[in-house]
Amino acid sequence: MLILTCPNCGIAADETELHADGQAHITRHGAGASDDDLETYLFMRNNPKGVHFERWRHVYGCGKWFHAARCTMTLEVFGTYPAQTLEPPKELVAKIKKKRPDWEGFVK
Amino acid sequence: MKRYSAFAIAREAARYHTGWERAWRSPEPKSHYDVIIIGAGGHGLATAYYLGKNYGITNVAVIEKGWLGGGNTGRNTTIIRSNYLQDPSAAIYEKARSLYETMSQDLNYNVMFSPRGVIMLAQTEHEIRGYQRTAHANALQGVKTEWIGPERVKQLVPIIELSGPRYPVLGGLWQSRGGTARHDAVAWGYARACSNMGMDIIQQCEVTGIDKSDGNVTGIQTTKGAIKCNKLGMVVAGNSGHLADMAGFRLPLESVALQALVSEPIKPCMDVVVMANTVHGYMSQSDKGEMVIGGGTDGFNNYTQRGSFHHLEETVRALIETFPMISRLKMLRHWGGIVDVTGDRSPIIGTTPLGNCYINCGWGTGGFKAIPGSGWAMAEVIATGEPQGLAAEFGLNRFQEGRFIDESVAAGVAH
Amino acid sequence: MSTRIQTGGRHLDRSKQVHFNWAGKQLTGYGGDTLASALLANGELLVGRSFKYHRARGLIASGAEEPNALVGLGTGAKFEPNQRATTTELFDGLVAKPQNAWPSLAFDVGAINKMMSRFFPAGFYYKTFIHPRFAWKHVFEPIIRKAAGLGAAPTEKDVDRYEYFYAHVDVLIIGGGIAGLASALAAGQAGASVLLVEQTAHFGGRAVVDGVDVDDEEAEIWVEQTLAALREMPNVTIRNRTMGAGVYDHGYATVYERITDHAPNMDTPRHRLWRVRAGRIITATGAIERPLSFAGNDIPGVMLAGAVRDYLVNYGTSLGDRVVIATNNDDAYRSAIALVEAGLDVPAIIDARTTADGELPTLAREIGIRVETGKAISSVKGNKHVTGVGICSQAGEGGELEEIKCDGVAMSGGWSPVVHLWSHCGGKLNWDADQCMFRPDPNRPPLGHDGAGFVHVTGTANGYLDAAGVMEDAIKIGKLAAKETGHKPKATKVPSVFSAPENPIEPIWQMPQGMSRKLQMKTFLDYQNDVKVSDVRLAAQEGYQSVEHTKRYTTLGMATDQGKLSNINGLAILADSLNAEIPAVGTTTFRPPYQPISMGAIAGDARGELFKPIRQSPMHHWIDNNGGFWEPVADWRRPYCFQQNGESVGDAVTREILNTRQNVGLLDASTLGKIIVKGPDAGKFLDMMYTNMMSTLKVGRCRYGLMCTENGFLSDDGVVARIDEETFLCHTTSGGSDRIHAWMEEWLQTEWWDMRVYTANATEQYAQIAIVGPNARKVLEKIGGMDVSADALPFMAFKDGELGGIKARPYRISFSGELSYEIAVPASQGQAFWDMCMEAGAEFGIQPYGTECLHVMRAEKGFIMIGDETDGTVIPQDLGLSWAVSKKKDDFLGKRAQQRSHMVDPKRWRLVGLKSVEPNDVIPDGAYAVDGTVRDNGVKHMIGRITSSYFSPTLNHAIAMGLVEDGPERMGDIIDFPTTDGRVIKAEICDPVFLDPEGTRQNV
Amino acid sequence: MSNAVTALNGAKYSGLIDIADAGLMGMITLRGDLASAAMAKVVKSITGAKMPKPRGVETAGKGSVAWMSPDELLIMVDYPAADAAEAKITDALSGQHHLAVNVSDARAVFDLTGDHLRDVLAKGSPTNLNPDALPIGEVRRTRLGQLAVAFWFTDESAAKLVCFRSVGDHVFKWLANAAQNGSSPNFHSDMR
Ligand SMILES: Cc1cc2nc3c(=O)[nH]c(=O)nc-3n(C[C@H](O)[C@H](O)[C@H](O)COP(=O)(O)OP(=O)(O)OC[C@H]3O[C@@H](n4cnc5c(N)ncnc54)[C@H](O)[C@@H]3O)c2cc1C
Ligand SMILES: NC(=O)c1ccc[n+]([C@@H]2O[C@H](COP(=O)([O-])OP(=O)(O)OC[C@H]3O[C@@H](n4cnc5c(N)ncnc54)[C@H](O)[C@@H]3O)[C@@H](O)[C@H]2O)c1
Ligand SMILES: Cc1cc2nc3c(=O)[nH]c(=O)nc-3n(C[C@H](O)[C@H](O)[C@H](O)COP(=O)(O)O)c2cc1C
Ligand SMILES: [Zn+2]
Repeated sequence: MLILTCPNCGIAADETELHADGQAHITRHGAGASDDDLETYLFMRNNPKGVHFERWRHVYGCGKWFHAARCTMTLEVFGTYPAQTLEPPKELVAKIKKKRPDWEGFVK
Repeated sequence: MKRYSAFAIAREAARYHTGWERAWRSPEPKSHYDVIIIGAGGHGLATAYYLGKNYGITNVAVIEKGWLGGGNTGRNTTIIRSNYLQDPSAAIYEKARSLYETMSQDLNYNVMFSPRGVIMLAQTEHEIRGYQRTAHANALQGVKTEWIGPERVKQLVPIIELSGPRYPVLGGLWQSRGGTARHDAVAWGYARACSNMGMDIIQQCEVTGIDKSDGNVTGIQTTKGAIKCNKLGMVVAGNSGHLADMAGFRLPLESVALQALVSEPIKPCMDVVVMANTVHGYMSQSDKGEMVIGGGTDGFNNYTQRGSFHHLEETVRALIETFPMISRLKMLRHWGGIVDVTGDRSPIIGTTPLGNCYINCGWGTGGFKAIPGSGWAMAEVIATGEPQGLAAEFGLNRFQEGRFIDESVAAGVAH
Repeated sequence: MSTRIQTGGRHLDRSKQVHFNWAGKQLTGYGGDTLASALLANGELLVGRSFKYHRARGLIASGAEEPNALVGLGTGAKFEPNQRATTTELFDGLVAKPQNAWPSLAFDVGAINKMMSRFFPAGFYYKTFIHPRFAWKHVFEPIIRKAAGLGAAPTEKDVDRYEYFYAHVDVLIIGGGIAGLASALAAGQAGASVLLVEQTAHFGGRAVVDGVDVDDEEAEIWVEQTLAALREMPNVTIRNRTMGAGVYDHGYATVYERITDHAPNMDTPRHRLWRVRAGRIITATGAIERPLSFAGNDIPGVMLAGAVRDYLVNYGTSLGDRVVIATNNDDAYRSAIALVEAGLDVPAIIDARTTADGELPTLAREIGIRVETGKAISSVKGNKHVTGVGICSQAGEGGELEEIKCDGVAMSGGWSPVVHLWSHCGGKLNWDADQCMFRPDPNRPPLGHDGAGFVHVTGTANGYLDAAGVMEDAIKIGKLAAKETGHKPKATKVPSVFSAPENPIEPIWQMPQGMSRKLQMKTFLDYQNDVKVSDVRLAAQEGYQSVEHTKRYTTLGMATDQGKLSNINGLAILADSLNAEIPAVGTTTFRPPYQPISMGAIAGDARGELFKPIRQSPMHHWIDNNGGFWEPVADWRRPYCFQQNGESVGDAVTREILNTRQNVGLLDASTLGKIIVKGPDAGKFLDMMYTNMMSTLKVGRCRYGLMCTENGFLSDDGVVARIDEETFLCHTTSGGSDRIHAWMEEWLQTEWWDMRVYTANATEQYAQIAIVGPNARKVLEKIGGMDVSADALPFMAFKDGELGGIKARPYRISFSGELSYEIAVPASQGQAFWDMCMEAGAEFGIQPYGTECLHVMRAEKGFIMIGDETDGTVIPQDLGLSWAVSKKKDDFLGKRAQQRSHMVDPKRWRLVGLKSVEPNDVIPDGAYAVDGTVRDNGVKHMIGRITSSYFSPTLNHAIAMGLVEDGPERMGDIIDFPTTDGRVIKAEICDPVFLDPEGTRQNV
Repeated sequence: MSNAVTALNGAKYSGLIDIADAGLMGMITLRGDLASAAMAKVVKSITGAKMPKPRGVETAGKGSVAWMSPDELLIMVDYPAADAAEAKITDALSGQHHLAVNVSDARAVFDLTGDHLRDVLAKGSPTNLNPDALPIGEVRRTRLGQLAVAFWFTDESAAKLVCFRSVGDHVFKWLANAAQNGSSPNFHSDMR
């Protein structure tokens, strides 16, 4: 039963107030995209054992989307940040690196 | 291998059962095998079994990071049915179901396949239409199913409440030869048969790397050292993404927790398996008497084999509405498994970007019932090197082509 | 024989007699009894039958760990199977009956299994019942099922209430023994908010039974004082009869409060399942005593030594007059001493250790008890109750040295910390070889959301067996938890605690050491599931060596007590069989709940009316009162039709269709989604959301639009109206409003956050009422207030104004092919407007109509319906809707996906109309068309399927829509639809627009 | 507007707490740049209240305003005043990107009073209802049972609760069930 702090409204929200929606920072490939890019966009997922960046919506709260960095093995939450960004904030990446020295770093 | 029988038990009883031999050997890995299968779940073991049985390939190792059958095969709600909508699904699940019918005899191990019948309840007009569609398709596919009305449902399941205030039971899709089997026994029976064919089942041995050369696999790295092979099959369910990562490719799937629970055992009160998909609950009663209950998946990636409690609430809530008498039963235990869910929620069986590496995954929430069919199909793919037969439509390429095998379309779910 | 004695009984209120019924007998106990203590006091030693062999079983324990004493409690709608007598408080009128025995507990037919037990070792069923094939299902399985199963299934609907409660605290403390109390005090004094829960009715745990002294007084006094102090603290909440059930990720815990189980007539919820979010959880859950593994250790009268003491001290009840003690540790001597002090006889203490010279053994000898060291129990005499024990040397193979007459055996194999809750969420254990126990490894705790450990264990649960150690540890842990949750612990004095010192335990995993397989077959590990030492050894021998395999092969620890007594003993035997160390074998996984919890509590209040919310339109009650036949549509209820005096549903639908086509009909369309999209980029945004062009829509006009997923599949449709230059109102399907609104927000927030667009879901702001039929305009003209003529309000336009004095926005849109207005009015005035329409329409033949009439009318016009013609795999092109898919736009959601090879495959099935050759033959929904060929695998080749099918009263003909291979190119062909009852229905492929293809009816 | 009715139609229940239909209330969803001066000004002129801080509710003579999300406010005025208020906002903010929608009819509003308020709400909402986590004057958008609601305390034993109109009936029944006498968990009410 996760608890995630919504960066938009500041509430530490219960998992049941949130909606999870998979991997974050996926590049949209629309009209004109190659078959490979389209397939990657729609289906291919990192699914890591370990650090994962993912999308959440505070659906029973402020209604806003945000991103979370979470470990899929321990469920530790490294941080949450607004969804309006193409990659995770630098400080967060540094913080994770410190906690998980073996982590390869953020890959899209 | 000594055969199991009532006579053998009587003989052993006389000497207080001191004479039974091991069900399977626990060998150390050899340096090379013709085929290595990663994952000693039902699918991996069945693949090995049919490699031996159908193709005579027995220089095979099945590598298991924990104890065999301890993945999802050891933690599922054991529902077996084949009334799937889409042709490729109906074909492989029906093959599996028919193999379950004779599995105890084939393996000389009682897997307790119990074709007690499965009802999928229709609780909305939409569901009625979906199931009628499936019934029509099944009739043409040669899968025996039947649409039944509420009275018949009540006859089959006397404890059901037909007129729930929210979702009355409007009928159901009934597969009389669906049912359950003893999940652990399926893994154990295959393991015993594989071991008996001379295959090595290596437990407590985790695969940590895949050795490659020129786009082919040469062997694997494990916690018990390096092992070489001519062909590699990956059959690791929830860990597929992780293994693919080691091998250097990505898969169109995500790993999430799916949960189940059992009640305390009670005397028999429900003879068939009931699935209520509108309200997300399914239930059967095991031979020991527990009500075995399955629920929904979590929305987030997770490898902990623990799920979130609120899914159990939802499931139990729904089932109490459907079976009011369970309100005063108690939950004995609940647990989770990590299931691999693909983009269209159907499995993947076939080739990979690596030449001699084959994959079988994506069974998600519903692959127990498929074990023998999947093993059969996967063995064919590995033996021939071609995605063909039952596996033909389940290749990875379907995602790029947009050729989905989507079972959710007719009010269907995968369990 | 067990009986009530004159003295003792801390929990008893001897002034209050309580009457209850056991197995049809009227018995009497005292206030404060548990069902178990009352049965014991009444000499009812035999309380159950085991699962597999139906062996006669007696009470073994006094608390949650009891495996045998499971009863059927209550009657009728309050009947509950498998209730533990030891955790059931006695109340007046309690009715309980034994389980798993037929015809009676004393004489059980199933007990025949016991005679045959040699043929039923672990896993025997995997090896037999294989032939003949059908026999498993028809012969063997039914027999096994009948024999298994414990309690009877309830038959009635539960009449009790249940509820949830969410609580946020700094520190949750589970267990109200001295450890829990001391931790609570320390954390509470530091200012942390604390919730302390104890599963039983009483606080104090073992220390008060064991004669521990705190600050030179009986522990009980300290317990009372501490409770009083805690009750004074506003930041501390205390609950008894409340069990820590499960520990989950991120500090979440389920806590099970049994509010009325001890007083079932209270008018409050029966159980309350707390969902606690705690900064830290402290488990102070004590320890559970282990049985000893000797032959006959399951015969009624064999009991845990600690339980013997509990019954004596807490309930003034003796197990028997002559109780032999069997032990491998000093603690059991406390029971011996307590029995003698109560005036009972202890013929001998059989201590398997070679020496026993600690303080307690010395005291025992001093008061005249015979102590035998290096000895073991070789057998237990008696059948339905103990009559004596045989003694042998522990080091040998079981040759009997002596028989000692007795009527009870108190055994102790040492204590296992209750580490369940620590382990639920991943806490790891270490094997403490000195104390023979698994104890929590503080370096590997369960990790919380911040990556730090969030569970602490304290007291005996943390491996401290001596009371002084418990107290010190508990205060330390209480302070630590407070500190970790941001509080400043105060310096406090640790009370001085005294309990008799103890010498070390010795690991004794079977008694005697060299017992034969034959004796092993009489030596029980898991009482409820009848798992014996021989079974575990057999599992090891057959290769089921992983502790998890052993568990599943033998069912060890899988009963309703989850192996609280048996798991450690079992894995020690397994380790021995494998020649492995105990820690190498490890434990099985601990899973919630700690003890079984009611399904009712898990479901909470969401039952009956509250099961799931039903969304109601503003006209809901009117519809309900006027013959509305409800159907669930997403979370709404919509009327399928309105039944008039006794007519059938089918007749009602026909009447509604004909009336609407001939006169005028009224439809509640309020459930349609209405989403407002506004901003300078609104047009651009909607051009991405819809397949067609929305930016070119003129103010005041409407356009039908399609939405697809990124996979190209049609997901919703609806009419879009342009309110002003920057504002659009998008209609969605009834089921789609929340989904589509969320979908729009998702794109705006997570992909195109640079677009200046705001959305709002205004679905429920409006009641939307459709007036449909040739007389529609007349009705509105009569209501008056706005010019609704064809010129003023042409087809596909809308207008703001007033109708009948109510602010209204009529849209000239039609889903039926008739002259039609959909009128949006404020929801609060929806009913008023509806009434106005009914009144004004009376002279024009107005009648309300439901969803089925709507469906048939739209099918007559060939309009698609999301969910009928679409199923998540259909693209607009399949449905002949290419006209609504813009070719001019660079991009829209789903565009690229629609270009994939499978999507442009000319063999995709496409929409056509289908007219049954036989006019009355309605093709069943979902039927597939075949061309007569059969594929290699025997499957009949399918070439299409029905998506909607109705009998059209307007055309007096069965009509259908369907997707057919090459369909649009095969107009006029007749194709076959086999039905599941073996018939074949023939239908002609035709245009899907069956009625008024020119649109003359709607465009007037 | 004499024929306007609320979804709750005057429903009342009395138990651990008193539950009452709060009647018709004018409500406007206002989205836009909450930092803009024009926004603060028009909010003030309509409600008399100042711009709320995140999660805050401000009340003054003419009405209230609640912070709903970083770009959304809920303006509360008398029911008959809502249309005019909406028009006024639209007018005042005409130059800047915003959205103002009258949602008065889309909601059901409850008045809740009584000492067991926090205990009753905590039967259905996973949010932290401790007074330090949810003080008077802060709005919480959360889940109650299976539904989205928003509530805020106006004093320690009084709160307003807003939900969608179509589920007003369900929320009422849920609250009445949770507020049955004798069923207080006494967590918030007794201990604090
Ligand atoms: C709660 C639950 C209920 C379910 N209910 C049903 C149902 O009713 N009916 C139904 O048909 N299906 C059901 N399923 C799905 C079904 O259990 C699975 O689809 C099926 O068991 C998958 O079998 P498998 O052999 O592919 O995977 P598994 O049994 O999971 O086997 C994979 C094995 O691979 C091993 N492995 C992983 N990584 C490595 C590595 N690096 N090295 C070595 N070994 C590795 C794992 O340890 C594991 O033993 C359910 C699943 C769950 C979790
Ligand atoms: N010398 C020995 O061999 C020995 C062995 C065991 C205990 N003891 C003595 O027992 C005392 C132990 O004190 P303690 O406080 O650590 O343990 P305790 O056993 O006295 O108290 C634990 C309490 O936790 C409760 N509990 C257990 N699981 C629970 C759950 N899931 N939810 C709610 N309540 C739960 C129990 O009902 C009990 O009241 C000390 O005096 C110690 O010396 C001694
Ligand atoms: C069909 C089925 C029936 C089960 N019945 C029981 C049972 O009667 N008692 C029990 O303790 N566990 C039962 N379990 C649960 C297992 O103990 C175990 O929790 C599950 O296999 C997952 O493994 P894990 O908990 O060790 O991770 C059952 C599991 C399944 C799949
Ligand atoms: Zn938020």
